[in-house]
Amino acid sequence: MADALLELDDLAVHYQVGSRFQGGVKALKAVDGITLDVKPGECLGLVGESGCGKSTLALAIMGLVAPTRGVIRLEGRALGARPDRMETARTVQMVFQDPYASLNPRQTVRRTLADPLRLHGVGDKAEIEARVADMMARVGLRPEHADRYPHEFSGGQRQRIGIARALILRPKLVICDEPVSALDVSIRAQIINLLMELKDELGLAYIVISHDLGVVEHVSDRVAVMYLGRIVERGGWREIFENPRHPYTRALIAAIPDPFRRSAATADRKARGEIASALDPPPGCHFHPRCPLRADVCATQAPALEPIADGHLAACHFRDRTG
Amino acid sequence: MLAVLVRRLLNVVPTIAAVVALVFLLFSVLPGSFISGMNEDGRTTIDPAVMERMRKEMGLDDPLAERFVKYLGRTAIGDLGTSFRTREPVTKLIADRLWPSLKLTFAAMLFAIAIGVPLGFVAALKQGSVLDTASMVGAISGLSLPKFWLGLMLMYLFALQLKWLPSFGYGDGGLRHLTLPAIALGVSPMALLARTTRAAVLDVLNADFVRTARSKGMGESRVVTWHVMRNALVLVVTTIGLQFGSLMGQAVVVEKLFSWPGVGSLLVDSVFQRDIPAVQGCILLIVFFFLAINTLIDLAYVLIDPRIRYG
Amino acid sequence: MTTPLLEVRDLRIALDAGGRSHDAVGNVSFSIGRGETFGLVGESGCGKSITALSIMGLLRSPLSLAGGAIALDGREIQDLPAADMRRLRGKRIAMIFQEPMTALNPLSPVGRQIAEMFVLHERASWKEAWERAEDALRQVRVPSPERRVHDYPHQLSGGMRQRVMIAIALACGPDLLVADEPTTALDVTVQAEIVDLMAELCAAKGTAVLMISHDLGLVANMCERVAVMYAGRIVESQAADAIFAHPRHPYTQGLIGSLPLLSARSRHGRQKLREISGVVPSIVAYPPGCRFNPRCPAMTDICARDVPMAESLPDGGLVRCHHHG
Amino acid sequence: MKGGTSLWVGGGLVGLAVLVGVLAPWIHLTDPVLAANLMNAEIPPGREFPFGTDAQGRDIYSRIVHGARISLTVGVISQIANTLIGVTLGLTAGYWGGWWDDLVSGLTNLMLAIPSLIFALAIMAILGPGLTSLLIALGLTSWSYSCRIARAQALSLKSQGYVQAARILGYGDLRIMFTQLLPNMLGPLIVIATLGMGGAILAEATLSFLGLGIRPPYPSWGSMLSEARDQITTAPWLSVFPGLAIFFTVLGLNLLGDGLRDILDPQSVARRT
Amino acid sequence: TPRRGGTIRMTAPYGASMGSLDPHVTPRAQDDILGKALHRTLFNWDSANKKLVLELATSVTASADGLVHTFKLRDDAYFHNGRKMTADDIIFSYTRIMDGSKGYPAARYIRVIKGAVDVEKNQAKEISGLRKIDDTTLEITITDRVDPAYYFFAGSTAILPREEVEKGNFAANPVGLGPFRFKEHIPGSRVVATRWDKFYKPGKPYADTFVLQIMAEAAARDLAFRSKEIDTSILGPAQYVAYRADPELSKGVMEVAEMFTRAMVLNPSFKPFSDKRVRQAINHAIDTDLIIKRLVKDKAYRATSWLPLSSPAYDKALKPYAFDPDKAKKLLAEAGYPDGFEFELTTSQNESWGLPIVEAMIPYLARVGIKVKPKLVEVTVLTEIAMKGEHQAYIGSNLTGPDSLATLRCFYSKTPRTACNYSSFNNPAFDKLLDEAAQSGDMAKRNDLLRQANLLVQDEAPVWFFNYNKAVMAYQPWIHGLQANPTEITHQYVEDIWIDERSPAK
Ligand SMILES: Nc1ncnc2c1ncn2[C@@H]1O[C@H](COP(=O)(O)OP(=O)(O)OP(=O)(O)O)[C@@H](O)[C@H]1O
Ligand SMILES: Nc1ncnc2c1ncn2[C@@H]1O[C@H](COP(=O)(O)OP(=O)(O)OP(=O)(O)O)[C@@H](O)[C@H]1O
Ligand SMILES: [Mg+2]
Ligand SMILES: [Mg+2]
Repeated sequence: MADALLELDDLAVHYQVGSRFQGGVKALKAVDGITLDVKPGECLGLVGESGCGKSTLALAIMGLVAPTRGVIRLEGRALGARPDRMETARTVQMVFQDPYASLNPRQTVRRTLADPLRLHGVGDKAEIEARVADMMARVGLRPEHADRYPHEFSGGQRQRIGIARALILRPKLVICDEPVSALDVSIRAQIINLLMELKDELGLAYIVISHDLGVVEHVSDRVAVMYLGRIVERGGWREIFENPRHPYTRALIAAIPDPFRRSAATADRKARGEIASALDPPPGCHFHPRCPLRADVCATQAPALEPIADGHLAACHFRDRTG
Repeated sequence: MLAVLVRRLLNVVPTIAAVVALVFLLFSVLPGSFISGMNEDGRTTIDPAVMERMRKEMGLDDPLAERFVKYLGRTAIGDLGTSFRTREPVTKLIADRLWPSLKLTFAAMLFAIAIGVPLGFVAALKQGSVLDTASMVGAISGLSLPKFWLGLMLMYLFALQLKWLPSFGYGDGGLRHLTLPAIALGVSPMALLARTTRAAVLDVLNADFVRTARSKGMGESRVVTWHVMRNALVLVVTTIGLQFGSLMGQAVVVEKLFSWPGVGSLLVDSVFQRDIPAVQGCILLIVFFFLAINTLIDLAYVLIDPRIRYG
Repeated sequence: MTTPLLEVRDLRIALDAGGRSHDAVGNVSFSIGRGETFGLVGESGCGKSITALSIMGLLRSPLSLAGGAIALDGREIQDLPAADMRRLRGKRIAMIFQEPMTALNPLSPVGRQIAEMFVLHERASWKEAWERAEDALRQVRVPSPERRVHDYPHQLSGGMRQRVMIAIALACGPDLLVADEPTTALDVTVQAEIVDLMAELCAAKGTAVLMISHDLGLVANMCERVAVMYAGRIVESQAADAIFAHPRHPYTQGLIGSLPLLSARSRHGRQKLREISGVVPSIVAYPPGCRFNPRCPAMTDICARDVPMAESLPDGGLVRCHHHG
Repeated sequence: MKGGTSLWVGGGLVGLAVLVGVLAPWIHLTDPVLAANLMNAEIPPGREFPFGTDAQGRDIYSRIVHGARISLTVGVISQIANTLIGVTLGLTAGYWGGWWDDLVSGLTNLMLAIPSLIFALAIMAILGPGLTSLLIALGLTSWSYSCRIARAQALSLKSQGYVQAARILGYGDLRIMFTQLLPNMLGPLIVIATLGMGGAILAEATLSFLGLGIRPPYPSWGSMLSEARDQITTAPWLSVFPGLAIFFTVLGLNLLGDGLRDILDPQSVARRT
Repeated sequence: TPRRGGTIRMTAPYGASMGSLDPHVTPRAQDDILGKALHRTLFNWDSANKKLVLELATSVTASADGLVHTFKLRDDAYFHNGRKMTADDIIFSYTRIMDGSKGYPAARYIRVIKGAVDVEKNQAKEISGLRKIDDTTLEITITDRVDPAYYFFAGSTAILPREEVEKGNFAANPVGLGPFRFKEHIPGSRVVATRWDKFYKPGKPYADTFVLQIMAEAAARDLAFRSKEIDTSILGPAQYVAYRADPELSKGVMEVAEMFTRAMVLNPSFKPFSDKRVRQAINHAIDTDLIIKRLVKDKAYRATSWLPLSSPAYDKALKPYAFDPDKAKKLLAEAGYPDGFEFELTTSQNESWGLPIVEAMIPYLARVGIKVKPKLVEVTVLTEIAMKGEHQAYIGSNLTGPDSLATLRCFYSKTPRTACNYSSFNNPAFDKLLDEAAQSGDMAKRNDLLRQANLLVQDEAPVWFFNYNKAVMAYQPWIHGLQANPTEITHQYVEDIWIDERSPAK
């Protein structure tokens, strides 16, 4: 087993929200004790509903928000309280969800790609030129696009620029936060395919964040399912999709309308009720108010994330109950 | 409501403290002294010996820091000092002017709201029409004139030519004398309000919930009265607050022109005569008024916007 | 043959931009029977929402109805006087919008926004209307409706707000509900619930639904018949089962092939997704002929020249392609 | 009103004023100061003096032309100063947040609470009348608007993908502010500055009225207007022309600001199309 | 015959508010407009005969050495609170003015009384030179052989009733001896007073009400006057022309040569101005007559030297400096400035003796090579600068009457700069003339000496002699009894004024 590229150990990010004068300051536990690792060349899928802390996790890894507790280790080095951003930048990069907001409207593609190189000490003009051209070709942009501004591109092309920017420093790990959900349906396949090709060509590791289970199943080697700041289940993609053990995972899968199967069959697996607020999560198992398997113990004790089989863990008191 | 008030007041305290300090420092470096200020009309000669003694008497020769501390102490207990010019307490000087000043600002704002808001509303509802264009050009024109010039024109037209209204003065403080200065002062907030209202109404008209209302089968007039008005108001209220709050300060020119006995003309006079305690008092009052109005506006928000009430 | 509840014939919607008129939607025809659920899919910007708005009579400048007919129960409604149209709206045709966050008036309690329906269409007194609003909330399964009627939209979660929207739309028992992407903004698990709720209530009231979505899976799952729109035209319409099993139009085919569907990988292993090359054309630059031609793998000369006619399929569908297979 | 029309009309008026100001040395007929000839005093507009002459016998046309320079200088320089101060404070406050933000917000509230006219009055009284003092007085007192805008923009832009991307790529704070934030907030700032220029020209006139205007003898429109006010009934042309010059320039600036707002503010673009 | 009743509506044109209604507190000319209605002083200016006359006394006798003056006071003067005035009130008032801790401006006049300075310095409680003989007889001993009239006529030496002053808050409720009693004061807007029936002049005042409107804005005043809302207005040059040209308005224009001399004071500590030839050159270089005619619109009289027209020692034969640029150039060349020089001229915005005049001077001086850099300041600052001598030159207006000796003392070498010797004038010959004049008891001789001194000032040209003010007051046709007061035209004896039926204010 290769050494992990990224390790998270009990990582937590709490935001302070509210004001002193109005209802007092509260801690919003956006990420609350996550342990994960990503190995070189591997793709980790991260699913969960809106607000469960996926993006926060990504930002914490990137050093953009300070963890409240826990450790982030990159290639075995723990990131300190003031991580070396330059070093981190050359190891991990990120692709954003919204291709419209993630490109500076006042910069040409060339500047967007060349500036980081310059910043990271690639001083040689010719080399910068070459690397920009190479990266553009890899993501399927034509050389003449280099001097255009973002508004001259379609959403799919912009996302390609975003990917090129993430890869220009040759990182080892790329976090893709909802890389296709803002794109036209007919464009998504292009971007997913591109990501997969680049992964193989450059030997990248990915964390793909998505709420689209189809996408996650398609791209991931391993999958982690998050609910209100915690991981409720993780394991290889096959285990998660074919043998989900957490009722939330099952509810997620059941909620996807399957054009080949009418929904009646899965009605009993569906979750009911609203997602609780991260500010005020239910006690015990966060999922229990919506859980079809709910029992008294769920409201009082938070289940630990424990293994079911090798590399397949679930945080449920009834993790052994199948289907 | 109470929470908002408390929070607001807590925010206001440092602002006032800063204003107090700033005003003191600004005016302690003012050239000229009140004694030479007595010679404002250039028709008075002053006895230098007297001058020296008075400087000493009023503590003007003390070190700055000492004066500052004394000043802070006095101001904190609401004592604004004694006017150099009239040798009366500044609080009395200001109290005399407060009521006319409030009358003028409120009348001007009333005018601005009564004309500006409906104008903006109609312009927005008839977007693109001649009426819209005309009222917006008019509004921008209203913003492009110096106030004193506008005031003179009003006097010329309504007092001299038409003889409808007195051209100046306080009279019995009634509407006849109030009208012209209030209009001169109210035109620019009126123009601003008309523009903000128009933009706000257009914004709301384009909001999704207005489309929802239409999809319910509601007629345009009901859409406007049930759903557009209040929402537009929320956007307009901030402008009202800012305009209203700064109006007492802007009144300086109008008061001077119309011989209106407000705080603004007292301020200008005091500046020219170097009556520093009076100047400081006036500015404090103007700032206080601004903060008070904006606190009221904050409370108004709480009343009209449930998102704040329960937020 | 009975007259369908809604019949849209040759609908054309013009968009004025920069002094020129563009054909935002053209040649759109479909019909919906009583109590039927009809799906309209297509990607962003293809004209689904404006089609829905034209049915509601809510197109506003710069968009306008440029041709075609919309018939409700056989009566053409596209040219009705404003007052008559207003009486239909909400009462007989209701609509749910995509954004539950902004579709409700933030300054008005939700109860009042429901009650307005009864006051407007059934001349109820406000008092009575408020009571009925509470019932309506109960019907859409909002917990403790007696408290919730007094809540303001910002106090409700997205799912709750969409329930309120449904309550408003169904308040007067309309014959047709136009649901424009009612769940796109919601989380998957919540979406499933809302869709179920809508289906259930409409079935109970016999309300027909025009379900608009960009999610083929969702529409196929819910609807009896589905139409696929591309660049302002309906390119294919078929029974829901058939469209997945036998997509006829190259665009539909491409779309189905390009989606990483759930459990496709477990069934078939990881395969490269089928791409649809090119990008969605902009409304100001729709290509001549078949609007899909620049991206179509089966494109020939005729595609760039002639607009394909809608052809009926043996099993009751329609397809608009020169080369449909 | 269509954004386009107001943009063109406003741009035209402002352009004209700028042109006049720039060309002043070539297009004025006589020297606005030295060519006084008391024998020509107070001649109404006519062939020899298109705008008439003032009490000193100076050609009003020449003085208006020359005044354009000074009035526009006042508008432009004071707004540049306001914008620089406002942006520096607002941008850093919005981007860094924390105590610095609290401090800047407090300062902004303070500046808002003291009406800028009164602030300017105080500064003018301290420094004495004159162009430099006027520039200081107007340039230091109304930055709160651009500061608020810059802060709000910085707050909203800093969570934009491209700013985050820049941070992830290792950009330093200053570099982010200069290359990522600043260029993208110029639109609303330009609008504010344009409107502020009109405000400054009016403020100059008002200060002149209060006796704290520009250093003589070179004329600004405001000082001309305020000098002429005693002769409104006797020699109206003395005030009509500077009045019109101010009115049209400020109107132009306001229209231009509106027009720019329409093209620079994406929200209102959406509203138009 | 004068009509009784009606309202007099006068204007206070010099500032946006009254200084104080306590006449001792304020030295401002504007406040004295009201003072003339509410208060009285021992002496008064008689405009008709152009001299100072007794007001609160019926007779005065001087001792042989001219130092002890015995006043027989009126016994029909009543304060507005109903009490009769006595010698004690005068003693009280003068003693109050000498309260050194308050620095009342009139102290400079009262100081002439023997022992006043001791009170000021807090070395005595009472002024030894004031002695009450009985209720209506007062003896005043003064320190110099001067005419006491010049010292006890200023409004700031008004006689006030002790009991009212000691109540405190006198400024809010002023009580005096004048023809009108205070009714209301709306600060910044107006003061209203009503007829005092026990006023000592029988049948006076005529009007029921006296209103003083505060209106500093000339443009607003013009509009208000034309719309008949005020009865009197002070005119500036522009309006002077317009009013004179108007067939209706021209009937109500009153002119008077006021005792103010306008001049540009040249500071000899600025090198070029230390040379008499340069100063003379400046006087020759400017076409002063033309400026007065065209710019000031004849609303002024050409100044020949320092003493104004109505001054007793004024020399009618004296010719002003001629406009002669060539001579000016020659003088400059002789003084060593053939190419001229540059100086900074401090000025206020005042339309009659400020900025506009400077602007008109600039081209003239430019023609002889002198470059003027105007420096605009507020009047307040101007005074300050003049007192400190920080200017190279400043232009201003100077009170120059009615006492010629006091007026010329501004050039006496021992007079400090702060007490009006702004040009630091120092000329032994002049000092000698002035000393002799002061010694001389003979009025004619004194005036002759002063005339010579005045001539000397002209030749030395410590200033550019500009003009003597012509004050112009416009009045409505229905107001009668106004006097042309050369000390200050706005100072009217309101008891003599009456209003006929045509007044809109009734
Ligand atoms: N800067 C912040 N300050 C306070 N709360 C925050 C902040 N950023 C995020 N949150 C809150 O933290 C929680 C997790 O947010 P996060 O953006 O990580 O969720 P997510 O899983 O990425 O959701 P989505 O799918 O909507 O992107 C949410 O409740 C969000 O409101
Ligand atoms: N008010 C409008 N002004 C200008 N263009 C408009 C307007 N409304 C819609 N359009 C244009 O008409 C076309 C169709 O829009 P429509 O909203 O119907 O798309 P849609 O299929 O509903 O897309 P989505 O899935 O994003 O909701 C789009 O190209 C859009 O840009
Ligand atoms: Mg996210
Ligand atoms: Mg849509």
